[in-house]
Amino acid sequence: MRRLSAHPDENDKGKNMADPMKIRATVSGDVCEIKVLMSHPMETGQRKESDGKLVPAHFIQTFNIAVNGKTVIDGGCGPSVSRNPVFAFKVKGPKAGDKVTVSWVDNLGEKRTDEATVA
Amino acid sequence: MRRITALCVAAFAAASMPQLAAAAKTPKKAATAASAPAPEAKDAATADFEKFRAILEEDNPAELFEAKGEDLWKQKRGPNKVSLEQCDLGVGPGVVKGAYVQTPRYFADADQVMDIERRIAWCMEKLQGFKHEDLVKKPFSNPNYTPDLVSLVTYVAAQSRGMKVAIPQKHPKEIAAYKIGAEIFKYRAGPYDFACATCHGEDGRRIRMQQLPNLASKRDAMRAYAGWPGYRMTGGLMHTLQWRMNDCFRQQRFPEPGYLSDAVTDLLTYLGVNANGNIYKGPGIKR
Amino acid sequence: MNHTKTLLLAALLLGASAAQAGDDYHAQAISIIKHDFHDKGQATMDRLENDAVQYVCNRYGNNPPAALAQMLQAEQAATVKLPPDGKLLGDWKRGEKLAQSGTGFTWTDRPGLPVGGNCYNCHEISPKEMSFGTLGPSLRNFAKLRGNTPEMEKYVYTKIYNSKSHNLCSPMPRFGYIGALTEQQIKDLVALILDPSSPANQ
Amino acid sequence: MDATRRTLLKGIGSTGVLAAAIAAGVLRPTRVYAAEYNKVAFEAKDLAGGLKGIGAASPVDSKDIVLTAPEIAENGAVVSVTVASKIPGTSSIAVFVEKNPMPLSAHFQFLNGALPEARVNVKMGQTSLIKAVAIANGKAYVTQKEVKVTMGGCGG
Repeated sequence: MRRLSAHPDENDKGKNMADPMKIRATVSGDVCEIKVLMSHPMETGQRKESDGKLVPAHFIQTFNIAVNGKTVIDGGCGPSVSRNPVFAFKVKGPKAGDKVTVSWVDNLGEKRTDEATVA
Repeated sequence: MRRITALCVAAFAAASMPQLAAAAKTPKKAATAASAPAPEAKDAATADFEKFRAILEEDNPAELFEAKGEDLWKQKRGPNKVSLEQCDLGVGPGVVKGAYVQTPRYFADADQVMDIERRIAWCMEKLQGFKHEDLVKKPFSNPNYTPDLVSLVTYVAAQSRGMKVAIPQKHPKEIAAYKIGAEIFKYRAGPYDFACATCHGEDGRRIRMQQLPNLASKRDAMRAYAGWPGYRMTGGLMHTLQWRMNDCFRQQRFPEPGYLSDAVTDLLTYLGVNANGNIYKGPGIKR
Repeated sequence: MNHTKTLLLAALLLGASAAQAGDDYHAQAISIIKHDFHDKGQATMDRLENDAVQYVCNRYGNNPPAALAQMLQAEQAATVKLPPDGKLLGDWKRGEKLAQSGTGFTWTDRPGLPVGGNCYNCHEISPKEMSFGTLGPSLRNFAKLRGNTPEMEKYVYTKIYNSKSHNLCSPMPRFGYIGALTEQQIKDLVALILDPSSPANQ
Repeated sequence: MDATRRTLLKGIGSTGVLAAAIAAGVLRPTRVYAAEYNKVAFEAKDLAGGLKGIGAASPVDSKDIVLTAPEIAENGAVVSVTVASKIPGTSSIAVFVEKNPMPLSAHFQFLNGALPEARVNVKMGQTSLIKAVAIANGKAYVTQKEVKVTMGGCGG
């Protein structure tokens, strides 16, 4: 994980994107709602900078959600998923204390994995 | 010719001649235009927006910035390698809870009224040793960059979730900030003759589909105060009220207000005090 | 009014009004703005200076005494340059495009590029455009409701050219007077509002 | 590994060998899927190509897919879409924005107790139909809703 820099300007230029995800997993009855917020620019490759230059595509392509190591969701994304994506799912079975692991891979090969505990 | 008229006008403006006083008693309503304004009843589109507001708020990426801000607040940073945990945001050194809803306020150590962003910057300078020039160089979020101050403000604001807005009006400088803010709010100038009040001085108006809060009224001032700092869907960027004021002046076709300047703090005091008494729900999501 | 007399009166009364306590915060606000703002792009500091209309509207909270308003409105009306060919109706299709655009004059707009009419920001016009503002009156069916006589054409042209000629403290910009829109562009907007074939009148 | 999963992988195109490896127990399916991006489907320039790419070439209209999206998007950059399938055996759900340059936005596969329901925010360049596709027991179903995208703000 990239540390936040000491100098306020150092984290410029698009390198500060792989910030931690925010994962929330809450059980009600026998269903667990899993919500994931990912920090990612999701650049389509069609947006232009103010100088007219195209910003290259940069987006999450696949992600995986597992509960106690067992995959519950396999996801694929195109560049049209909104910037800083949000996903919400429902899974039957998980209990408080179970471990939820989310990982994503983007088109440039960058990856990130975060964990949370079911509440 | 123009010059003469301006002086002539000044004469009228200052005059207390009886005929003018009489004329002033039967004022023409300023907004009276060619015909009656379009009905401002809540239209279907607005109702539909509101239906989806709850989901958008539930899924608000502002949480990502809140988490980042918390990290920044607690880390030892800057040339002095200290955290911000001794920063006094007006409710005691290190106290974050409730600080957002009680600023702008007067700070004796700075002998100034400061809004939250200005105060956090002040702490970054005085406690952590950051240089002022570096803090104000690139103050606003862009697609490649979120200033640390933006994340910090988001974190601090989130710690006032569910609390009542209670911006003090005790110190003479707090009172002056409010009154000057009110005047800046009304000041018309620029090529389009716009003031803040041109768009934000009446209830129930819209620009395009966008509802315009009337910042002079209690209920609407809260609508404007609420949801900032906000995650803006346009561009997907986190912004603070400092940015909101800046971009309003851009749209107003004014020159640029200084970041963390008195002018902006005064406006934020006006807005914030008008929202006093309402419950703040934390960082929001904006169009 | 005799100019010399006016100047004298002005000087006297200005001196007197400066002492008024109520103006204190207003004066402070102006000096703070002038201190705290700076040039950016085409948005330069001279924009903060008031002309006569702005001065009076600021001074009277947009409710100037009638006599003063009338005097200044007449002066504003005198700035309106009607097209020499006498034709006020342009092409509503071009007008519709212009009405949609809200660009121009901000510090992020490149100077010299065409400026938008900004119309839909504040007005309902064509029923096909549902995203319209309500800061100004609805202009839908304007010609149907108010006719499209040559007098009405002139009224609409004048209103767009210099809104302050009808209502001194109108919130609407003075598009022709400040050089934002050209004669042809204003004609196109007049057509959008008055041409019977314009969607605004369908 | 069940039949549904095989169908889905077949749709991906270049995964024949991988699918065989999974069937033979050499690779764990989740790892394969997570690493494998369905390029054909996501890069398809039209709806038909995208549908084909996920193995849903001619989906049948179904009222058992509940698609929740706004009538008018407050901002086309963030349009909240929720899809829930009541079709028994639903193994995956995909979201398409018909008029986007690449219509397929997202495709979710539900495993190990995940209910066939998903919420995602998508970008829309203009007013368009949103299509939600559910795949159940190798068959594809679809429902749709139009979402209007309007100009907002001061336009400057």
